[in-house]
Formats: sequence, structure tokens, C-alpha cells
Amino acid sequence: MSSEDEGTRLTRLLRSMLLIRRFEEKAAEMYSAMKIRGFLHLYIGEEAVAVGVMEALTPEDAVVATYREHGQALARGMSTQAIMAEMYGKLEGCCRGRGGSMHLFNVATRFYGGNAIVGGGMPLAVGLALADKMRGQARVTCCFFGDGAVAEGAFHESMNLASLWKLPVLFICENNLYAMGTALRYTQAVRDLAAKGASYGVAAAAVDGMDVLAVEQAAKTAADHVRRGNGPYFLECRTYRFRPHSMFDTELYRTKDEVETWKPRDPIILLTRHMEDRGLLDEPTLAKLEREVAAEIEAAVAFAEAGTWEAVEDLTRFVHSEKGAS
Amino acid sequence: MSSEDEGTRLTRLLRSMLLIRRFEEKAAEMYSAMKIRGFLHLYIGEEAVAVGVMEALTPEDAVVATYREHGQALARGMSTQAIMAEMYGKLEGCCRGRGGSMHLFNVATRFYGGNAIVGGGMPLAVGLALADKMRGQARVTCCFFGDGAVAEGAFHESMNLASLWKLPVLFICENNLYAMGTALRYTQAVRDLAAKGASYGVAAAAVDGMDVLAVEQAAKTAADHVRRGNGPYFLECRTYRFRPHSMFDTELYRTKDEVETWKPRDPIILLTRHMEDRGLLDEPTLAKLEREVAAEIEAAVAFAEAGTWEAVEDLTRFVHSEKGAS
Amino acid sequence: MSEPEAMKKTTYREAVREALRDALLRDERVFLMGEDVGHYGGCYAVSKGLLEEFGPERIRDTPLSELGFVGAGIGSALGGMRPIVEIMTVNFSLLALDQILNNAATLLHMSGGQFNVPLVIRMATGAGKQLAAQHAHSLEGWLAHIPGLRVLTPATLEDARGMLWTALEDPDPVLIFENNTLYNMEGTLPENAGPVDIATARVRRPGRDLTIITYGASLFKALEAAETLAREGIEAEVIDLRSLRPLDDATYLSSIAKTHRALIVDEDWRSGSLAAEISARIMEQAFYELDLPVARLCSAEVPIPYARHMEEAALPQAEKIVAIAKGMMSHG
Amino acid sequence: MSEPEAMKKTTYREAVREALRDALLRDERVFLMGEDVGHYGGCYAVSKGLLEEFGPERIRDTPLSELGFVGAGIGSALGGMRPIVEIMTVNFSLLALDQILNNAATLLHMSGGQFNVPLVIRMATGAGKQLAAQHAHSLEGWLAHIPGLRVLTPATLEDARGMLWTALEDPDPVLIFENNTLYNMEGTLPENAGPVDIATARVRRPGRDLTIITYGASLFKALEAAETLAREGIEAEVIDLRSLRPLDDATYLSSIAKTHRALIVDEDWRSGSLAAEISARIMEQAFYELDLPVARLCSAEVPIPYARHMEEAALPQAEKIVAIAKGMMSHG
Ligand SMILES: Cc1ncc(C[n+]2csc(CCOP(=O)(O)OP(=O)(O)O)c2C)c(N)n1
Ligand SMILES: Cc1ncc(C[n+]2csc(CCOP(=O)(O)OP(=O)(O)O)c2C)c(N)n1
Ligand SMILES: [Mg+2]
Ligand SMILES: [Mg+2]
Repeated sequence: MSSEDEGTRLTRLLRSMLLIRRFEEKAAEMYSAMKIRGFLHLYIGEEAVAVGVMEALTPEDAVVATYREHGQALARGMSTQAIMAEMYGKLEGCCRGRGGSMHLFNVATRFYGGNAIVGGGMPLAVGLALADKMRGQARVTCCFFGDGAVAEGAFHESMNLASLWKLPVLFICENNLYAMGTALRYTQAVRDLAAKGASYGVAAAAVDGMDVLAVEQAAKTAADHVRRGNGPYFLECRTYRFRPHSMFDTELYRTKDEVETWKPRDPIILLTRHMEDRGLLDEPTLAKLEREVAAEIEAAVAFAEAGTWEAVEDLTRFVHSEKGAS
Repeated sequence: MSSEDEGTRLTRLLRSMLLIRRFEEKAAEMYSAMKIRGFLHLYIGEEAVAVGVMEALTPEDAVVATYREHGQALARGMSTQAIMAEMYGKLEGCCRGRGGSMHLFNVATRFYGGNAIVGGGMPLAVGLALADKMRGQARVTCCFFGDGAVAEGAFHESMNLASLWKLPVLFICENNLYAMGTALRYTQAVRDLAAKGASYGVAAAAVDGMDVLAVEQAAKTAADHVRRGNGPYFLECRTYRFRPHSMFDTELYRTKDEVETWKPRDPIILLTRHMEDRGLLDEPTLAKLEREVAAEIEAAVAFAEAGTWEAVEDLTRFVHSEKGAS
Repeated sequence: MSEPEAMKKTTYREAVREALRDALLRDERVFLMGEDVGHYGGCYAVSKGLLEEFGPERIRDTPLSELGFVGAGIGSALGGMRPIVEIMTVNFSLLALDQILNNAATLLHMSGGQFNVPLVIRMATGAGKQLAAQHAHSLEGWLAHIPGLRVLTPATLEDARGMLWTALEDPDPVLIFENNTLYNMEGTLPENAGPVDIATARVRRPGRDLTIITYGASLFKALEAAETLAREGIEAEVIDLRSLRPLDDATYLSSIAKTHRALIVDEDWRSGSLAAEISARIMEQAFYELDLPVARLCSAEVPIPYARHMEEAALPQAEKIVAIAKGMMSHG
Repeated sequence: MSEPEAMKKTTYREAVREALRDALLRDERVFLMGEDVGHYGGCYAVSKGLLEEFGPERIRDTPLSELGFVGAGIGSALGGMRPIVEIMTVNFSLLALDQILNNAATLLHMSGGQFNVPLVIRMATGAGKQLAAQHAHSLEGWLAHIPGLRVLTPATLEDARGMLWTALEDPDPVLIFENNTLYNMEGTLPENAGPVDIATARVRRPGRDLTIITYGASLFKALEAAETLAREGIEAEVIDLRSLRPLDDATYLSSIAKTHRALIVDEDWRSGSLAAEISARIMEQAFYELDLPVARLCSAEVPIPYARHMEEAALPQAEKIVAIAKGMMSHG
């Protein structure tokens, strides 16, 4: 990757963010078309976080995600088709259509889900890292969670355990200022989340989560710290959710103006401008990117549409394993 | 109380600590005699904490205690007889013999128990304080818990809620360096517990928990802060448990030497010396105090011995209230 | 009352909101606390508008701290308030179960009768919205195992409107479960609708041939099935338990004394379900009344899947009720 | 095997410790994690000496963070380890129930079969030591409600010694409940005692007149009662369920086919107990075999009191079993 030239690299990041953006716009469209149901939590506006952080991970590392994880899954390299099919509830989905939007899982990319209990993934991340440490594997477990999760006891217990045992966990807090409709000022007595690292002896930093390059840099520093065996790292990514919390949210808790003031900080706009200023991006290239992304998403939709339904007889399969433990 | 002269005041504190000490020595004796059963957690060595802290409370304030709460209950002014009878399992006990050592409750002194789930009392304290705040009552809710409880999610959630809502909670951490047999270094990544107040925006301080006068001073400062409506306060009292965790503990986790090095810091010895140095205590007075305390405890034992057993027919009484809500 | 009551169209959601407003107006000690009850207007829009009317002290948004704010609810009840704590859905109540069982349900007995806990906890429950494995539990029957609690399952507009105030008058903790599929249910209520009793079960449809015992959203599947059965000449009596703890045994036992056949429909997982408890009680109290074994229709014992057809297959459905009922009639 | 086995005297506590040592020696992926398992030697002295033998990495003391370390156990299982997580007592497991139900029991199904969780959780359970309302729960039968879990209740030395390894070989989560009153139980085991099956129930005492179905520490009350009954000419067959999830129905059903009478003894609260599930299953599968209704003897539905006489009154006792059994024999 070091050999990769700047233009190619930035173009890759831009493409990754665009893929998430367009994928979710399509998902929202398919939700209205009732092809996708249940809860759908869009990541639009927060793309720089997942894309920037994934730059710091290797294929051997593990990822523990939230229920707002399309971006995390796509940036991690999961199949666009398998994700779309999952949201359609099709057998060809990454979880046979059993998980849906909130429960994307994938062994190949060590993507441990898709957890819909706020904070529920944090202890799992601690355990994955514990396994790596006990088995002498220099891998990182990257755990995503929101600002709201910081109030959960699970956050406290996980931060302390990870630090106490010096475990290789990269804690990524996606601080989008709201837990559903509850603003950070109504959930945290101390709003400087990164500062909380101190009381656990966890190295911490905060970064502009709308700037993918800043996130990438901060995440690389953080992952490096973790990989070198210095214990966990807590990175607060300050970002913003452009869309409602879910498709049911009427957004009574924030003004349109507030949302508008954030729009200029759109991570895709910021990177595009950065590249243009440096002559690393021109209209044709951007248009080409958009065409590629659109094509990939169309293919995903086609794949999902063509997908089949899991047989009802299989309902009880995998309540328990079918083969012995490896 | 302000009118009370120094000698009388210190004598009162000494008597209170002596009462706890002798009461528990007797309880241990009665445990061996099988008059008391279940778990028995002795407070011996930690008397200065409860006695010092109670000096800062008024009768209107509330107390939420732990399962190591004989000292907290006695210092709060609960009846020695009712407590001893409770530990005997007698109907005349403060909870009809249903609670035993770990569950002392008393309406008259607003003593809300006696909670045997580590950290379980902290959210209750937050709620009691919330009720006072909503009803405009300038009362303090004093919540005791140990160093081990600090690792529980309940600690994190309670500290944040109390601070977020600026509630009148006085958090008293009895840091005796061990959670059962697990030393603080095995439970906390950051051992400076008072420092944790900062990440919740909770005023905090640490005090020598073996020095009753220091505890009293610190507690008064803390309670004053809380009473003035400045929100919660976290006071770490650094103390030591002279006896095993419970009657089953073989103390494999610490050396006799370690325990011995703490003995000179016995809170009763420290106060006695302090008073003697100032000519506020002489042998006869001390002997008289011991006699009074011994008599009070003998009376408690006699009361417990003379107590009756709750009727088995009453087993299901109080699963639900017998009268309508007040 | 004799003279006809003025009726108004409403929904289950509005009925719950009216009940909340009513309680907040009646008793200043009452307040609502939970995640997103205020600025968001309630996850299911139940408390929409209440923040504006009653202010942030009494319509209190909480952080994501289920254990903490449920415990705080218990403490505030001990402190003289009448809290209504909302746990967004029963799925998240597991995080608070220690406080519910070890404190709320236990304090009064353990303290020898000294400290009662006048607390109401509301939760949404149930599957049916394709929310998948971590958002579709129906644990109300399971939580009804805990001594010291009252567990209510309002299924009708009348109960959605009326159970809350009665629960608030109870000196002890009450859990109220609102099935998430019912909020949009429409119907009418008397203008002056008010408190209802919370101790008894109700016969929602009389019938002579078979007794169907259920609660919550399954009530409507049972009623739908009963209609179908009626067209085939089978008259099912449908009983809505309303209270899962304590259970009103008399109502279903007297029905069985008439029908001699019983089917229990329960959206919870079968093994260890409330349906099992009712079957056992019928065994113990009406064995000789039975023409054939009591039957249970519960959810498949799997985490509820996302895909609609799989979710539907996992849950009790009217067709299955009809099939089982017919089987029971053809037999014995 | 045919040639006589060398036997050794031991206790339930030592049997569990031997099982732990055995597992730690057999498989380097195995480790024990929980509160006070290391330096303290285990709350019930079960793991005494293991820290010295296996070191602090594999005999891992945890902070008081039940939700956190149970979740970490799940994660480490996902990461290739074979954790044995000890929750000191079931009373504290409520704090970890979200991780147990929403993750451990659910991940495999929810991920479409991708992620299994080879985790064993051990907990002490039960009353009988005057530990009062927050330390005397018997919730193993209640937790057996959760799909995706295996729930075991070793009551004998052989099972205390043998169930752990078999559980560790299971690719999915297994909960093992050790009744706190059994640790001091003495007896003998073959020198070469090893793994046992965890799928079947066992007839611990044959009898023709009445079937007593139980598990855990109640087994010994049932056996004691059976002795008393035998002296009066009533031969009770006593069945130890051993596994509460899944239940081995065949064993108790074939016994009932012989005795036509069944009594279930369960230390948990009656309403919604495992005893209810078994009664319901007998209703469904052996109704026509029954001479009279299945009976249940469970704990009183109260928080367990401290005073010995009250605690004893709250729990099932041999005398009560005898009385109920006699009543069942005199009848029908
Ligand atoms: C334990 C738990 N409580 C409540 C919920 C309902 N809920 C889902 S998302 C959410 C807000 C989470 O906010 P945050 O952690 O900031 O993540 P974000 O949605 O902003 O990405 C809530 C309250 C839940 N899923 N889990
Ligand atoms: C939630 C919970 N987990 C475990 C226990 C068992 N236990 C009882 S006391 C104790 C140690 C508590 O230590 P600390 O908080 O420091 O209080 P101390 O005993 O030192 O006063 C433990 C682990 C419990 N009672 N509750
Ligand atoms: Mg957020
Ligand atoms: Mg301690």
C-alpha cells in the first residue's frame, strides 16, 4: 500500500465513501419500496469514520460493529451483494436473511456483527482481544460504538478490563452527538468523551470524524499503539448523522438548520475538494467513480432481487451447531 | 452539637467505634456458637469510615449501605438490640429475622439497607436523591460501597446519572484494598479511585479512612457541597479490613505481615492516642466506656436470645403490601 | 352507568398517551423516565407532546443506562415519588433485571415489610415487525416468574387506557407490557374512559366448544381463528389473561368446566413459557374436567429471524390455532 | 469395563476441581475466568491450588464486572479459546443475562450458522445456607427457557467430575449449575473417572408406584423421601433430570408409563418453574397414562428468608415429598 501513489489512494477512499453513500440511498429507496423492512439505520454523513478506520486494519484484524453498520461492513470489504441480499431477507444474504440490516456477520472478513444491543459488542471485543493475547497473535480487534453507548455499564466494564489486561482493542466511538433523539448534553455529565480514557488508563484521542484523512491518520496511530502491545486505545470520532436515526424518526429533537450547518462538512465533499485542490480528481474521474459505484449497487440489487427465501423447514437450523467444535 | 465540647465530642466518636468493634467481636463469637449463620462480613478496622461519615449526616438524610453494614447501621443509630436480634434471625430483629447480617433495614433512621449485590445500592441512592430533588427537599443520600464495586457498570451509570442531574448523593467508597480476595491491582486499571470522579464531573477527594477525625472533616466538606445543591460528591476512604472477608475466608491472598503492618493504624488506637495526647481521655474514662459498650452489647445479646421466631404462617406476608399505597 | 356514553375514535398509542397524561395530571408525584421519552417523543411516539406539556423534570430523558435508571426509579419510589419507568423494549430489560428482581421485587419482604416500592415499569414487547433476534423477544410471561411483581399485558384500547392508573395505585412494583404490534390499532373509547381492574382475566368471546387462553397481541390471532372456527360450527371461547402475575385461575377454569378443552396461545418460546404454567395449573385443578390434553401453541424455540416468512413461521398464527382447534374437536 | 475399578474417596468440591484440572491439562485453549477464582481459591474453594498450578493467565481473577467478563468469555470463545467462565452464584448472573441471551445463545442462529460460541459458564446455585433473599435463588430452571443454551445440573460426584469436559466439547454455550449445598458432599469415584454423557436423565432409584422427577440438590431430598416411603411399602422411582435444556422426556415418560403417577420436585419458585414445563409435557405426551394429576412441589413464592426455620419452610423438604406421595397413593 505504501507503494500506492497518493491519487490512487485518495481515489480509493473516495470510492469507498461513495459506495456507502449510494448504497444507503438505494437502501432507503428500497425501504420505501418495502423490499427492506425492520429497522434501517443509515450511516450517511459518517462515512469518513468507517473508511478512515479500516485503512488502519489488516485482514487478520477483527471488527465488532453496531446496528448502524452498513458503512462499517462495506468499508471492511464485505460483499455489496451479500449485504443487500441480507437486507432483502434472502437466503443469499450474509446471514441467510436472518439478521437483516442490524445483524451483518461475515467470517471471511472477521466481521463479528452487527450488534443491536447498544454497548453489547464491547465485551465481545474485549474477549476477542483476550483470545488473541493469550494465543500470542498480534492482531487488533476494532470495536465501533456510539456516543450513547458510553453511558452503558458495558462501556465502563469493557474499558477497565481491556486496560487492566492490556488487551489489543481499538475502541472507536462514533460521536454523532445524538443517541437516537437524545442529545449528548442529556446523556453525559462530561461531554469530552475522549477524556474518559484517562480514568481507565486507556490512551485516547479525538478526531474530526468528517475528515477521512484525519480519521485515517488518527486510526493508524491508534492501531499502531495497540498492535505494539501497549494495550487498548480509545478514539473518539466527532461526526454527524445527516439522516434520521431510523426510518421511523420524525426528528423532533433537532432543527433543520442544525443539520444544514453540518452539510458543508460532508466527508465526501471535503475529500473531493481536497483532491481537486491538489489536482488529484477531475470531473471525468468522479463521474467514472459514480458510474462504477452505481453499477456495483445495481448488481447488488439485482442479486438481492434474484435471491431466494430460506426454507421454512430450516427455521430451527443453527440454534445449535451442526458439527462438533473445531 | 456545636455547643458540645471537644472532649465530649471525641468521646462520643470513640464510643461509637468501640461499640462497632465489640459488637462485631461478639457477633463473631456468636457465629462460632452457631447463633448467627449465613454470611457475616466484619467491619473491624474500618470503623472510622462509618463513624466519621455519619457525623456529617442529619436524621433527615438517607443511608444506602452494603452487606458489610453493621458499622454503618450502628453508627447511624440503629438499635443494637434490633440488629443483634436480626442476626439471630429473630422476629424482634430489624427485619423480622428475614434479612440477617447482610440486610439491615430501618425506616426510622432512613437506613435503606443492607444490599448484598455489589453495587446494587448505588442506583437506589441516585433515585432517593432524585426524589428529594424533585420534591425540593434539601436532604443528602449517603451511599456506601467498596473498592470492588467501582468495577461494576452500576457504579458508572450511577455516577453519570447523579452528576448529569446534579443530585444530592454523597458517594462513600470504602477502599479496603480488596474485593473479597482480589486485590485492587487485579480489579482496577487505574487505582486512584478518587480520580474517577473527574470523568463524571463529580467533585471527589480521598481521605485516610483510619483517621476518624480526617474522615469526619472530609465528609462534612463533602456533605456540605452536596447539601448546597452542587451535585454529588465522591469520597474515597482509604481503609483496611483486619478480619477475613467473611467467616469462610482463609485469607490466602494476603500475608499476616501485611495485616500486621496495618494494626498500628487501628482507628480506635489512633483516636485513643489523639485524645490521650490532649488529655481528653484517661484510663478510668476508657474503662467506663468499655463497660458501657459491653453492657449495651450484653443487653443486645440478651434481647436476641429472648427473641421469638417469626410464625411460619407469615412466610408469604409482605411479598406484597398489606395496605394501599400511602 | 345507564345513559349512553359519548365515544371517541382513538388508537392504542393514543390510549397509552392519555393514560400517561391522566396520571401526570392526577398526581404530582408521578413522572415518566426513560430513553427518548422526551425530546424524541418516545420510540413508538407514545409520549409525543408530553415534554412540552409537563416539562423535562417529569418527562425525563435518560442516558442509555438501563440498570441505572431502573434502579433510580426504584429509589425514587422509595423516596416518595410514583415513577413510571419506560424501558424501550423488553429486550433491553435484561440489563436491568438485577434491579428488578433483587431490589424492586424483593425489598418489601426482605425488609420485613418496611420498604414498599410503588413503581411502574412500562415496556414494549413482542415480534412481528421484522426487528430480528435482539429486538423481538416476548419475555413478559417469563418475567411473571418473579414473586413480588405484578405483570400486566393490556391488549385492548380500554386496558391500554385504564391499567396504568390502577397500577400506579398499587403500593408495589408493576410491569406493564405493550405489544409493539398494537400501537397502531384503532378503535373507540368512551370520552370518560378511566381506570380498569387489573386483577381479572376477561372472556373476549364466549363459546361452548373449546377454551383458547391467551394474552397480548396473540388475543387477536385467537379471535380471528375463533371467527374462522365459528364458520365451521366450532364455538371457541377466547380468554384474555390481562394479568400474568398473579394469574386469575378462576376465569379459565370455569370456562374449561364448560368446554372441557383448552388451548393456550403464547408468543413466548414454548419451553418454560407461561403457557406451561397454565397447563400445569389446569392439570392440577381441572384434570377431571378435560376431555383431552391441554394444548399449547407457542413460538418456535429460535431467536426470531428477520425475514418476514421466517418470522411468521416462528410465531403463533391464526391458521395454526384453527388447525389445532379442529384437531382437538375431531378428537375425544 | 469388567475388571473392578480402583475407587477413591472424594467430595463434590474436589470432583469439580479435578474436572477443571483435567480440562486445563487436556486443552491449552481452556482457561478459567471469574471473581476470586485465583488468589482467593474460589468462593467455595473449588479452584484452590489451580492458580499455583496453571498461572494467572489461565486462572484469571476478574473485577466485579459480570456483564463484562461474561461477554469477554463469549468473545474469547469466538476467538478460538475454550473459556470456563465462573459466575460466583446465579444471583449475580442477572447482571450478565443480556450477554448470555442476546449474544451467547443467539449469535449462531442470527449469523446464519457462521459464529458458534463454545463457552461454558459455571455458577453456584440454590438456597439452604441462610444467605437470604439476594443470595439464595435457584434460577437454573428459569434460564433453561433460553433457546441456544444447554443447561446442566450435576447432582452426583460422577456428574460433577464428568459433565464439564463433555460440556467443553460442545460447540455451543453450556451453563453448569452447582448447588451450593453439595460442595461438601462426600463419596467415592473411580480413580479413572472421566467424562459423562450430558444428554440423558437418570433413574437414581427404581420404583413401581410413583415417579418423582427432580434435579440438583432436591435429588437427595427425593431419595430420602423414597426411603421413608419404602418403609411404608411405597416404591418411588426417582429421576434426576441432569440436563434441564434440552430435557430428556423419554426417561420420565417411560417411568410414568409404569407408575402412572408423577410428582415433580423443584427448588425454584412454583409459578413458571421448570416443574410447570415438565407437567405440561406429561399432559401433552402421557395424559392417558395418568391415574391422577401430576403434582408439583416447589419453593414458596417468596424471596428466601434468612432465619433457618423460615428458609426451610420456603423450600421443598423430604417430609413434604412423603406427604404428597402418600396422598397420591391413597388416591386413585
Ligand atoms: C441496550 C439498548 N438500549 C436501547 C436501545 C434502543 N436504541 C437503539 S439505537 C439507540 C441510540 C444509540 O445511540 P448511539 O450509541 O449514539 O449510536 P447512534 O445510533 O447515534 O449511531 C437506542 C437508544 C438498544 N438498541 N439497546
Ligand atoms: C454483583 C455481585 N457479584 C459478586 C458478589 C460476591 N461478593 C460479595 S462481596 C464481594 C467483594 C466486594 O468487594 P468490595 O466492593 O471492595 O467490598 P468489601 O467486601 O471489600 O467491603 C464479592 C465479589 C456479590 N455479592 N455481588
Ligand atoms: Mg450517537
Ligand atoms: Mg473492598
